[in-house]
Amino acid sequence: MILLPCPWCGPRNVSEFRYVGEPRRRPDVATTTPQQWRAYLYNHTNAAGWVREQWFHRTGCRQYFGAERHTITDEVRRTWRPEQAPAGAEPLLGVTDRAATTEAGPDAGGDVL
Amino acid sequence: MSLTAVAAPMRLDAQPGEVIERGRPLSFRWNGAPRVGFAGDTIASALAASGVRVFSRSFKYHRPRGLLSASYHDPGCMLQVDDEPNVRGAHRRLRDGMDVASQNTWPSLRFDVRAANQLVGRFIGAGFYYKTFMKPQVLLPAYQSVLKRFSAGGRTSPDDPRDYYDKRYAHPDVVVAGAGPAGITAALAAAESGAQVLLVEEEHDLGGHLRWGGTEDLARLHQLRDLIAAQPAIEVMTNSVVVGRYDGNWLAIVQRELPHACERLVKARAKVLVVAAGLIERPYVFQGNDVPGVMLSTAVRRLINLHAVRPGHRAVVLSANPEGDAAAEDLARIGVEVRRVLDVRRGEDLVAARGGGGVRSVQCHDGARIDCDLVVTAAGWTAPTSLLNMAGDKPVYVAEAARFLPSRLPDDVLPTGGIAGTGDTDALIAHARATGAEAARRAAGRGEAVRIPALPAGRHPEHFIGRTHGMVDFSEDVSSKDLLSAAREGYDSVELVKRYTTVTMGPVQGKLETVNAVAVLSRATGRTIGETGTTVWRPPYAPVTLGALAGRILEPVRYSPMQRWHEAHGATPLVAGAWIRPDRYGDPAQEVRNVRERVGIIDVTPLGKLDLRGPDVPRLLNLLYVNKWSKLDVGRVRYGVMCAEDGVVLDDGVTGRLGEDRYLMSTTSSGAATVWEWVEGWLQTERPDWQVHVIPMTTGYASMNVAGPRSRELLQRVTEGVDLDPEAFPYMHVREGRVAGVDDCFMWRIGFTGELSYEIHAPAMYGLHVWETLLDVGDDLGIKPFGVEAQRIMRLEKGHAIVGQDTDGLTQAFGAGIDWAIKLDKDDFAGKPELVWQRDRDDYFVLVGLQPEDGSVVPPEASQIVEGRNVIVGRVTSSRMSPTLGRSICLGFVAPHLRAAGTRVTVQLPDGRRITARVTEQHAHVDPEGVRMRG
Amino acid sequence: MGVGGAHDGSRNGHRPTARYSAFALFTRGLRKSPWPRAWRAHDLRPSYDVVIVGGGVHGLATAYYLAANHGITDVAVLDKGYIGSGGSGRNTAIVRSNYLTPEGVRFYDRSVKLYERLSADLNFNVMFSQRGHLTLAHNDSSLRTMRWRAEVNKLEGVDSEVISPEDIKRLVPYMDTSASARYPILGALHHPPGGTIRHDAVVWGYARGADAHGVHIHQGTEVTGIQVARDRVTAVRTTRGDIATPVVVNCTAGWSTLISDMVGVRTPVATFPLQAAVTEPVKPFLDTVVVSGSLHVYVSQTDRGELVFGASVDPFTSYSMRGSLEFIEELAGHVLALMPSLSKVRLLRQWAGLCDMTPDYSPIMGPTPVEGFYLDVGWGTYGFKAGPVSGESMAELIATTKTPEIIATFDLARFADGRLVGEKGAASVGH
Amino acid sequence: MADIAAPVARSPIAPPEPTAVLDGWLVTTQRAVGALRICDATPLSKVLVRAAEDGAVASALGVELGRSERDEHGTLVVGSGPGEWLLLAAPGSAAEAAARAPRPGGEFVTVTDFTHSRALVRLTGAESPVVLAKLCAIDFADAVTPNSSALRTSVAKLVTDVIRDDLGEERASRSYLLHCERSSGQYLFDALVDAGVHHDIEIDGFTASTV
Repeated sequence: MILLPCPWCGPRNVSEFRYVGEPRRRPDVATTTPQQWRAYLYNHTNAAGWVREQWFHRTGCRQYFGAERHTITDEVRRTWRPEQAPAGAEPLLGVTDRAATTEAGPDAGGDVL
Repeated sequence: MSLTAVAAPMRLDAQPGEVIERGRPLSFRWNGAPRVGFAGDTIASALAASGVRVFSRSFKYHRPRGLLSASYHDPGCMLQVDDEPNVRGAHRRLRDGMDVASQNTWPSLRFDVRAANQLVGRFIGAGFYYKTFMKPQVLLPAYQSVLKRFSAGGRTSPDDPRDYYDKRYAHPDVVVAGAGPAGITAALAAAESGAQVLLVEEEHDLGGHLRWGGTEDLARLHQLRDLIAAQPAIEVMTNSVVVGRYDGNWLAIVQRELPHACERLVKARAKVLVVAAGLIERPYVFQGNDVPGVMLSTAVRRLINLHAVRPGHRAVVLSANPEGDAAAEDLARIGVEVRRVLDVRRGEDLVAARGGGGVRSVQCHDGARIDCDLVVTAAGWTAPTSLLNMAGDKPVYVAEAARFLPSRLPDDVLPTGGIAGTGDTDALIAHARATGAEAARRAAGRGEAVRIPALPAGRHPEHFIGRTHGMVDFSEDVSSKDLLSAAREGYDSVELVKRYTTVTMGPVQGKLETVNAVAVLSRATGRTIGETGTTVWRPPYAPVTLGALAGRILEPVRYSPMQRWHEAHGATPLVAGAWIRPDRYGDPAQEVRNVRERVGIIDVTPLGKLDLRGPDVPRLLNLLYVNKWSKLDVGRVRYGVMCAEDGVVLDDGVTGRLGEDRYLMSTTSSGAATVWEWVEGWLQTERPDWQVHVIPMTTGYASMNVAGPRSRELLQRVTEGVDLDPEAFPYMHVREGRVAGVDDCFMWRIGFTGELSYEIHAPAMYGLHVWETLLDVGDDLGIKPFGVEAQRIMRLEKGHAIVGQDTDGLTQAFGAGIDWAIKLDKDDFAGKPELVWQRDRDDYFVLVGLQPEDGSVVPPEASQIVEGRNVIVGRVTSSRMSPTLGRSICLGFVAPHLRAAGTRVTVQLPDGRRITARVTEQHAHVDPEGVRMRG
Repeated sequence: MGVGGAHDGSRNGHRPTARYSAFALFTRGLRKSPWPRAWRAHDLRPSYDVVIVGGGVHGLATAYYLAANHGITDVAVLDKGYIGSGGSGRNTAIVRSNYLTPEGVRFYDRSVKLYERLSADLNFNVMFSQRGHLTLAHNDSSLRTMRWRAEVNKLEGVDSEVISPEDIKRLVPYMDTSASARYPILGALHHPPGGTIRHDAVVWGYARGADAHGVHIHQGTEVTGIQVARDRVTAVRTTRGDIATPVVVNCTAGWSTLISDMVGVRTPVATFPLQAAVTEPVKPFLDTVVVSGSLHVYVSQTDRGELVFGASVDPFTSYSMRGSLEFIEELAGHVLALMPSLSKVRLLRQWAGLCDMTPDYSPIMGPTPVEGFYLDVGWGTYGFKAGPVSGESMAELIATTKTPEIIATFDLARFADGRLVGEKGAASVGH
Repeated sequence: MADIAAPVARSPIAPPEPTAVLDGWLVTTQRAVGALRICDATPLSKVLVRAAEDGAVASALGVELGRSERDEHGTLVVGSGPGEWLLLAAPGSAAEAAARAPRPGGEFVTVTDFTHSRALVRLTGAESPVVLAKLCAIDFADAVTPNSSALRTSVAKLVTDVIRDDLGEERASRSYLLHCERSSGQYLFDALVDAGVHHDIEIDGFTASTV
């Protein structure tokens, strides 16, 4: 269980968080092309090494934040609030599940209204 | 002669370090026959004392197996105890009344028909099954059913109860894995330096090898135990194992046989882990090394000194180290005739052991053949580096010491004791003392580094395999010959040979056999042991019950304030994710009729509800929904559909404007959590400048829908402060007032059921009161509760789609048939570009209403709509028999060329029949004009 | 042009193999004569017609079918570790074809058909046991999805049917089918042709078969770069030297992004660990494969008696294969929710593999904008079961340069074009 | 208008018999005598304040994220999230507590009566950290989470605010308030009782002194 230092709550077990993904800039809706938009929807750098990504503290402060994690060691070397993104980082995006997910688990609400 | 002595012919007189309580005899059964032992005995020691030599049969060749290590990981001693399979008989303490049985025997331990496999051994070497039964294919199942009979495991039953298992978290500064002299010393040193310490020992008592040592060892043992007892900062766990070290020094510790629990999993976030796992004695590979009576020197010393059991009468000892010499001395002391000690350090060796059910003789390197019933080997030690490997270490092989040593570890893991190097007890203790102090310092994150003295690798003969072939993996029945032939066939890396022969993959998990396997492989390939390397050690270090891993059942369950009422009134429960809801109280069709004709009430508390406050809420709604929200007046509600950025329908619901800057958004029950995170995501990261507060209110309100032509009349009897006149409170409006004496209730006029209906949201603490009052006051109007099933029927009659049922993971908004709601002239909203492109494409399946021509047939949901033999052109997403229309009704997807009203489509039913259905004008089957709900 | 024309197809030379059979086992046992190597080691050649990156079931099957079906034998299969060291040796060896989309069903059904005759084709017993496969439905919506799958399967001629809790109890007496269970079982998709296979044997069988046709298998050979000139692949750089080649096939899993990055081909892949675990053996009691999508768990029992467990991928991307405690905790909880009487069974070992997930739970197969660079990636959690059909189709694609119909929907361009495959609905747990 | 009985407020946690109505709430009159006690404190008024993390409201309330303090009215002010405060007050006093919440001009602030939306449980006794350690990964040692600490985390797999609020003379009696969304209240209560069963946990009825 890796520890993720939430910028508000401090270090917590990673199971308290939802992994959101690599932040990507949302294209301008008025001018975007299908290629640009779908790259935004689907593409990842998927790097093996240090990556910047977005997390959500689901069972804590319920805030979105950024993190820099090494995808081979899972070491987290820093985290930041949306307004404190380090230089060069893509802004955090609230568009969390850019593409809809239909995955249903025990924690999903089920199938009725 | 006492009865006990008769029953236990191999029991010795009192030994100085014995752990048995001779005053507490225990009786148990062994393969059905009564036996006795003492408290403090292990099952195996009690059996050995009673003269049992053969405990099991081996996995493949069904060779008889006796004690080997007399420890937890003794491969020959996996037993069935009552309803528990695979009990480690050489570890589990005897309890009165235990029913113990050997496992891998058929029909009996003494006479095992499958032992015939021994005769055909040369034909069924490792991997033989890959080379036969290829053709004909039909033989394979027969072969597999034969193989199944050979399964070595114990027995389970579908009726076994789920026992009490437990878990807890811990936050120690320092965890010490292993409580031999080094572990104890490290724990003491860490505690003295101010650390909170957890000391974990796999055996039942602290002390490691001191326990079966001589007078001096025992004196030291008592001294260390006294120090531990006096140290309040150390929590001691015996019969417990650190089974895993995961990222972030997250440790899994299993405590066994607790007063209240079979096992408990302790999850410890240790600041520093000290690994003091000691050393495990390694078997020697030679012909006959698995014949009962061939034992490790530690097994012999445990039997004698801990359990006062005579391991044999005439012994031959192979010794490569002082511990082997000590075993020979122990044997001599208790009167075993030590017929020869073969000293490896002087070039002496053991060639073969002979015997069937027990060893009868050995052959020595000089040709001598010696009759004996006990062969003791002390060929060397394996460092159980599993926890170090899990921490990223790649231990290096040191040939002079014939062992692996730790190489590089993270700062929060420190090895000490025998696993870290070789030395006399004083040197090891000095190392442990420094290590404990340094662990405490690192845990505190301050202070000056403590210098840890280096431990030498030590010297030990490289004595892994003899001049004959023998067993390497005792639990998997893999011999050195098997490994050799596998390497010759090309399975010549350590991982390939493991996978091909299954060496190290059995219940002992490689602890006894890994290094020997590597030694055989390196000899076969001409590489050194260091070059060959070991397999990856994977967690857990010791097997853990599923019960302990699962712990108590912690699955959150959610109830509405009225759920107990539903249960008391005969509701059939429906599990809907975390919610338990009433599916029906009786006949759903009757419930539907009652709503359509009179009035019904349903509990819809699980509907997601977000209280949205602030001046920028309309902007937020415009961004999230595909439709427009800028001009929603106070007191009005509107239906909206949300899409994800890929244009796929995410959720739907109505949102009402309660006040100038206050809105209440409802979501589907299953989408409540997702939508909340979705909304927060946009606000926190994309639009942080907007002034909106989102307050989750799903269970703050008990929600109930009062539906039916008499609903207004009913509500007039209980509502204060709201004019219910249809002119004053029309359809798609919201009002706040007092219902059933409860203030601050919201009422929405919406019509999911298609009836005149009022959705009442009452503060949840009064939910049951409002519900009971409505039923009470409405009795003469014919009010009856209805469940989720009746609501599903009515919403389908009304043609209301359910997101996730009438849409799927690829349904973009136009495909849901809600073109009227999608406003592409808005500047922006989630998923807009995709919907613009979808509109232009016009090649997608679209949701339509469907009615089978034969109204008596209800095509099951997910029936496919087909053309030709098997071209799929749609599917039924929802279907029910409509009590209102007396015919079957559906919603379904159809291909673009079939979407026009009146089109006939072919539905293939699951039973293979095909029926025709007609595409209807609207989704709604009942009252498409909405007269009833607007009434 | 196919690549077979570049060289004499038999340059690497066939060799006689020692046929495996019960009789041969017997005679060799009598004579105590050892078996020859199942595949050979070679020096790295300076050039090959085809270089396949990844010595798992996909790479080896592609090599085997290139040689066996198309006579293209000047082929090198490179693996940075040992063969089968990636996903091929880490999966839970479940084979099935009960997918949701017609194209998915057809594709995996072809794989099942190839698996059924693979032991005979390869003269290597891969122990395919078609013991049946159950996917449990714990709620209305998953029951609906099961029926959806069953209906599509039947239309494609694949044996699948929705069965009742009573039928499930008959097949699996250990299952808690009571209505009071926290996650009650409402039904299941029963797929009789599904089952398990010995995953390593598939790898070794293909390796032995490819080797017999002259394919070079290079273990311990890591690709460090791929050279591209004028949008064409020209060479592969490895830790053991450079190889000139006009064709490179990316048959890796877990690390596929890194290989694709070498030629600048962007794929919508995210790599997630997938964990699995196995228990100590207990007497066999479970004849079918049991999957619960809602509980994220699947269970089968080996002939030796071990219970093999798998789950859905980890909650966040990672290239770590270290495994986690929370995985086995959750897994055990869900297994006991299904079969409460197994609380005393002990978990013996856990491990992890890497899965390249794509947005639509379907693979990416076919050519790329870089000529000569082919993709066979994005296999998510279902790569092993597709091994034979993928090898067969990739071989056909390389030999003919025409995309076979059976993989046409899995092209890379579908993401930019907005033509996602509809497999997602069925794939909350894809086993 | 029909003749309607006066509404009685109910907690989501079923009160064991015998019961009585206290401050308008149906509560058990059971009294615990043992050292480890669990009490359904849902009748307490709960008010949520949302405002800027570092604005005038924040300074007026004066309670940081992760801390709790009693104000001069005896209201427990909890820094429950970034820009989020939870006010816990005597039963029936939500309106007063809400009215007292600071509303400086110019700042966007929301004050919501949350009483009906949450369940609240109080766990008291020296062994309470041991019970919590079975359900929650947080370190409840004094050095890490001293009295008045507040945090939101997962307890028994449920999102829960845990507020350490020791009771009695010199605050010597270790006590925790656990606060979760209402529909899971019974589940949380049952999980705590289960975790405490081998520590002789007893159910204690709500009294005014529970505040």
